[in-house]
Amino acid sequence: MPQDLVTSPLPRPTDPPVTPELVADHGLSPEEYERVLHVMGRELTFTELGVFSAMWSEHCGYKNSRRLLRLLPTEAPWVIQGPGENAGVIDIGDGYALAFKIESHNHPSAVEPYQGAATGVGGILRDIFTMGARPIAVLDSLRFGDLDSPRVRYLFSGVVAGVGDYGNCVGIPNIGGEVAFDRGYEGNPLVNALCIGLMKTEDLITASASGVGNTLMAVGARTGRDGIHGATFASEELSRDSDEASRPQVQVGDPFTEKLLLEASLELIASGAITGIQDMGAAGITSSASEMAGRAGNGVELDVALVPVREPGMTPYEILLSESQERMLVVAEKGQEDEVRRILEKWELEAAVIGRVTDDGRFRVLEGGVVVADIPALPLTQGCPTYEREGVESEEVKALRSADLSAHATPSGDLTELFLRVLGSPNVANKRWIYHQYDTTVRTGTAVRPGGDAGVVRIRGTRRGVAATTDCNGRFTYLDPRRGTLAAMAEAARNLACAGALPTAITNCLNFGNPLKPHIYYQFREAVRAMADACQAFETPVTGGNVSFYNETDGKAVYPTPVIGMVGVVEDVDHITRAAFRNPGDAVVLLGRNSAELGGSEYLYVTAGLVAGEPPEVDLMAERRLQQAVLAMIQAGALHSAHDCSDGGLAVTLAESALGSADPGDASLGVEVTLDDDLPPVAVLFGEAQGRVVVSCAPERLDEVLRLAADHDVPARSIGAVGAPGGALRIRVRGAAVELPGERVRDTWLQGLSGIMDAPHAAGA
Amino acid sequence: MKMAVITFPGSNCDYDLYKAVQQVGGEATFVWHRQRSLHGYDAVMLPGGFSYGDYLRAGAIARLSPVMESVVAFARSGGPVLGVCNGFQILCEAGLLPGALVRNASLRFESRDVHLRVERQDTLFTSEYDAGAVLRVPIAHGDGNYQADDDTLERLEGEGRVVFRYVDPTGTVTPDANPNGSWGNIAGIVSADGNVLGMMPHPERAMESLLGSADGIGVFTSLVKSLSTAAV
Amino acid sequence: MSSHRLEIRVKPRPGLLNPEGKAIHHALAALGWAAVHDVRVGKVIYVDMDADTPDAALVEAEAMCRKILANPVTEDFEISLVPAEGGVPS
Amino acid sequence: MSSHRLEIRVKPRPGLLNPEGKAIHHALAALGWAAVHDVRVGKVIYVDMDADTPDAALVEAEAMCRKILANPVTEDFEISLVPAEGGVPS
Ligand SMILES: Nc1ncnc2c1ncn2[C@@H]1O[C@H](COP(=O)(O)OP(=O)(O)O)[C@@H](O)[C@H]1O
Ligand SMILES: [Mg+2]
Repeated sequence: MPQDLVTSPLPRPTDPPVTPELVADHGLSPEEYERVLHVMGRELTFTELGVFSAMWSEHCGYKNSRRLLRLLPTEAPWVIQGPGENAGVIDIGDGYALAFKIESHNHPSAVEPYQGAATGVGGILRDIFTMGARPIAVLDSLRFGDLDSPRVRYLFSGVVAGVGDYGNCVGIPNIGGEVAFDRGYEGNPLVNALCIGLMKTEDLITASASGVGNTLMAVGARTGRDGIHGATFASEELSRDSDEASRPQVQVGDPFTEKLLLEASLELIASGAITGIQDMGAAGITSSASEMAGRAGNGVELDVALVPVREPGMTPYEILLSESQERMLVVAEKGQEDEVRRILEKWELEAAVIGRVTDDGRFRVLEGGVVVADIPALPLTQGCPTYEREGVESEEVKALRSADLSAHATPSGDLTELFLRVLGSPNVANKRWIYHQYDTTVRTGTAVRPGGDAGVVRIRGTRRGVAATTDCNGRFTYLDPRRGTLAAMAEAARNLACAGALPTAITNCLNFGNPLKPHIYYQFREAVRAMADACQAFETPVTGGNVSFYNETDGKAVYPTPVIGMVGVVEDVDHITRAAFRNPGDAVVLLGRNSAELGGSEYLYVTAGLVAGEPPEVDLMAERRLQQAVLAMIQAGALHSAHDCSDGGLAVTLAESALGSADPGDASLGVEVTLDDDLPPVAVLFGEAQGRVVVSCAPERLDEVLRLAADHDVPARSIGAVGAPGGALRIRVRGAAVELPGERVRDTWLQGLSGIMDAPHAAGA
Repeated sequence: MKMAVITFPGSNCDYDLYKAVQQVGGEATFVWHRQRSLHGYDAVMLPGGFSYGDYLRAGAIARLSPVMESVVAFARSGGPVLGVCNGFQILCEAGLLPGALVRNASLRFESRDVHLRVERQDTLFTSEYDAGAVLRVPIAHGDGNYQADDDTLERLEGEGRVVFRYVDPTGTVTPDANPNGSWGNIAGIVSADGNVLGMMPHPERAMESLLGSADGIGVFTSLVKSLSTAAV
Repeated sequence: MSSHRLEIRVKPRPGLLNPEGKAIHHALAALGWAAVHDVRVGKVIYVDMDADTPDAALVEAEAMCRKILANPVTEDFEISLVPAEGGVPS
Repeated sequence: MSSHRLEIRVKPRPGLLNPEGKAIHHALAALGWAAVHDVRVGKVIYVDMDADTPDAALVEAEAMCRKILANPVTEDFEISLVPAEGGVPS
C-alpha cells in the first residue's frame, strides 16, 4: 500500500470521539498529548489514542525512571545482551550463555492472586524463551502484609499456588526466592518472578522486525478481551474499589499452552524460518509489533481482521491492547510461513499471518484493509517523554531512622524466649510451606533446592553450574534507600559466594510507590544510585530489569523494594556448598565483624512492632573481599558449609545451619558457640550487621581457613563447634546465653509459617 | 535395549526419563503421541508432566492419544511398561492399572523427597533392590492420592501388587510419611501380569547424589537386567 | 430442622479464558465431535445442611458462595435445591 | 440444525474420598457453618453444540461422558439441556 494514501485514517463509526477527558482517562497529561499531536501532525483516532496511551504508559515508556536507569553499569566482557531486549544474556563459558530477567506482577496479584501470580510466571518464561534460551529455573520474590489478616493469608496462599501451578505445569524447577511479611505491604503485595534460561551462545535471537517484506505472524493462543489496558493499569494506584473496577482486566493463564508455545518457539528459532520473535506482553500486539519495528528501524503493517480472536465483535482497539496470555509475535522469513505453520501445528497451536515488515518506519494497522491507525514507530516506542522529578526525603522516615533504640539493646525478657520469637517469625521461619508447592527437581538439574542461600542448577555435559538468588530487605530500603539497596546487593552477592558461585550479573525489579511524590522519587533515585555503585564495586553489570511504580493503596506506598536478582557461575560442581553444617565436631567460624546495629531488624519488629533506626552500614569493598575469601575457601575445598548472615541475625544463621533441611532423613545437628564481643548481647544475637558469613570446616582445616581470611583482609575467628545429631543449640554471649534442645529449635522454625497457614482459620477470603 | 519414551503435549519429564535410561546403558527414543506404532521397542515409558494440562482429570485426555492403542497392545502382550507420575495417571485412566489418582489430601501440590519401601523385589522393575529397602526419591504432584474401591484394594493387597509404599526414613508406614492421602500409603502398583508399573514418585530424578539421591537407579537397572535376561 | 441438599454451580465468568474448557473442546474435536463449538468448565458443589426451611438453606448457600465457594473476580454462581436421596454425598 | 447448550454435572461416586469436598466442609465449619454435614465437589461442563434436535444433543453428550468426560471408576454424571442465553459460554 503506498504510504501517501494512508496517513490519516478515518474514525470508525462506533469509536468515541477523542476528547480531553478521554485523553486524561488514558493516563496522558495534556502536555504529553500535545507531544503526541506534534509527532502525528494531526488529530488521533480512538484506536491510535489507545496505542499511544499504552506505549507511553509508565509500564512501557519508563517515563519516570529511564533517566536514572542510565546510571546503571550495563557492560562487561561477559555481557552478550544488555538491557533493552526481552532479557539480558551473559556468557558463562564452555559455549553456553544464560538469559535471565525478573518481572513484577504486583497489581494483577492484588486483584486476583492466583491468576495474577500465574500469569506473572508465564510472562517471564516467555521473555526467556523468546531469546532462544530454554528456561531452566524460576525464582520468586514475594511480599505481603502481616499474616494475621485473613485477606493477607488469602493473597499469600493464592499467589504461592499460582506461582507453583504455572511453573510446575510447564516443568521449570523453582530454585529459590524470598518472602517477607510486614505491614508495609498490607494491601499491596509484591509478586516478582525471575527466570533463567540456558542456550548455546550461537542460538541467541533478538526481538526485531528485520527484513523488509518478511511476514508477521501471530502464534499461540487466541486474542480475547482479557487484560485490556493492563499496561496502563499497572501504572496506576490501586483504590479501594479496584477489586470491582478491575474485573475485566484479570487475565487467565494457561500453562499447558505455554509449554507447547515454549517447545514450538525453540523449534521455530532452531529452524531458521524466523528472524525475530517477541512475547505479546504488556500492551499486547501493540508493543510487540511496534517495538520490533522500532528496534530494526523498520515499519510494520498488520490487519486486525487477520488476528485469531476468541470472541466475535472485537474492535481494533481491543485487539491491539488485549493482554491475553500465551501469545507471540513472530517475524517469518518471506516464504517460510508454511514452515512456521507446520511447526506450530505439530504442537497443536495456531499461527496466522497478520501483516508484514515495511520500510516506511510506520506502525500501521488495518481492519479488513481499511487503515485504523498509522503512527511513526520510533517516536511511539522511543519518544515517550521522560522526566526527572523532584526528590525529597520524607520527614517521617528521617524521624524513624533517628529513633533512639538504646532501650531495645537491653533485652525485654529472657534471651532464649526472645530468640524463639525471632526464629518462629514467619519472616525467619522455614519456608517449606511455600517451596513444597513448587516442583524443584524437574529437568534433573537442581543441585541446590530452595531453602539455602542461593539455588544452583548444574549444566549437563560440563563441570559448571549457575547459581541465582533474589534479595531485598524492604525495611532497610524504607529507612534508608541507599543503605538498603547496598545491603540488598551485598546480600545477593554473599548468597552466591556462599553457594560456591562467582557473582556475575544482575537483573532488578524496582517496586516503588507513586514517583510523582517527591519522597517516593527520592527513594527511587537513591536506590538506583546505590545500585549503580554496588554494581561497579562487585563487577556485576545490570542486564535488564523492570520498574513497577504506583504500588500504593489509598495513598499509602509500599516500602521501596528494589529486588536484586543476581546470577553467578559455579566453575565446578564440586564447589557447590550448602548452608547446612555437615559434621559433628567441625569448627564454626565467623567471617566479618559483629556490630551494635539493631536498626530495621526483625528483632525490633517482632519484639516491639518497630521499623526504625539506622539500617546496618555496608562497606562495599569489605563485602567484596568477604565474597572473594569465601570463594577462595570453597575452591580450596576447605569448607563443609557456608551461610550468609541476614534476617534475624547471627543467632538465626547459626540455628539455620544447624537445622539444615530438616527434611525426614536429614539429621539436624547441634551447635555450641561463644561470642565474646564487647557489645550488647541483643545486638550480637539479633543485629543484622552486613558483611558476615558463618562457615564450618574440619578442625584440621581451621588454620587454613583463618589464613585465607587474613589473606583477603577479612576478620575471622573460630567461635565454636558443630554438635551431635539432634543436639542442643547453645550460644553464649557475655554472661548470658541462648540454650535450647535441638527439637525445640526445629519445631519453632518449622512451625513459624506452616503453623499459621495450616491452621483451620486460615481458610477463606 | 530400546526404550520408547512417549511424549504427550504437556509431558515435562520426558527428557529426565530419557537421560535416566541412557545412564544405565539403555537406548532411549522419544515417541511423539501421534505415532501409532511401537514396533521394535523392548520397553515403553510414560513420563511425568501435565499432559493436556491435567485438564478434566490428570491423564484423561492423553489416554485417548493415537499412541495409546499401541501402548495397550504392547502391555497386553506382556511388554514392560513404566508410568511415572503423570504416566501412572494415564495408565489408570487407560485401564491398564486399576484405581484412580485424585487430588492430594492437602489440596496442594506436594514437592519434596519421600521415602519408599520396596515391597516386592521380584518384579521387572525392582529386582536390583533388596526387599524392604528404603529409598529416598522426589515426588512432585497435585493428584497423587491413590484410591480404588474396596474390592480392588483387597485384590491389590492380596495379590501383592503394591510395589512401593510411602514410609518414614526407618521404613515404617506412618500417616506422616504419606504425602498425598493415598490408601494404604500406596506409591506404586503393578498390573496383574506384573509387566506394567505405575508409580507417583520420580525414580528418574534420583539418579545422582549431586542432585540429592541416587536411590532411583535400581528401577532402571532392574528393567535393563530383566530385559537382557529375557533376550538371552 | 431438616436436611437439605444444595447444588451450587460455580462457573467461569464470560469473557475470561477457560483453559480447561478449551482443552476439552480440542479433545472432543479430535474424537470427531466437530459439532461442538464451545466448552466451558466450572465446579459443582453439593452441600448437605440442616436448616429450618429450604429458603433458609438457600440463603446460607448464597452467603457461603460469597464468602468462600466462588471467587467473585473470576466466577459466577447458581444455587438450586436438589433431592438428597440417591444423590451424591455418601 | 440448531445450537444447544448441555449442562453436564460430573460428580464423585458415593463412598469415594473427595478431598476437595472434605476441605470445603472443614473450611465452612471453621467459618461457623456448623449445620453443614457433608460437602462433595465435582465438575460442571457446559457444552455448546449443533444438533438436529435436543434429544440428539443429549445422546451425543451421553456418549461424550462415557468416552471421556467422566471416569467410570470414580464418577457419575447427569446431563441437562439449559438455555444458552445469558449462560456461561461466551
Ligand atoms: N517465595 C519463595 N519461593 C521459593 N523459595 C523460597 C521462597 N521464599 C523463601 N524461599 C526459600 O527459603 C530460603 C529462606 O528464605 P529467606 O529467609 O527469605 O532467604 P534468605 O536466606 O535469603 O534470607 C531461601 O533461600 C529460599 O530458597
Ligand atoms: Mg533467611
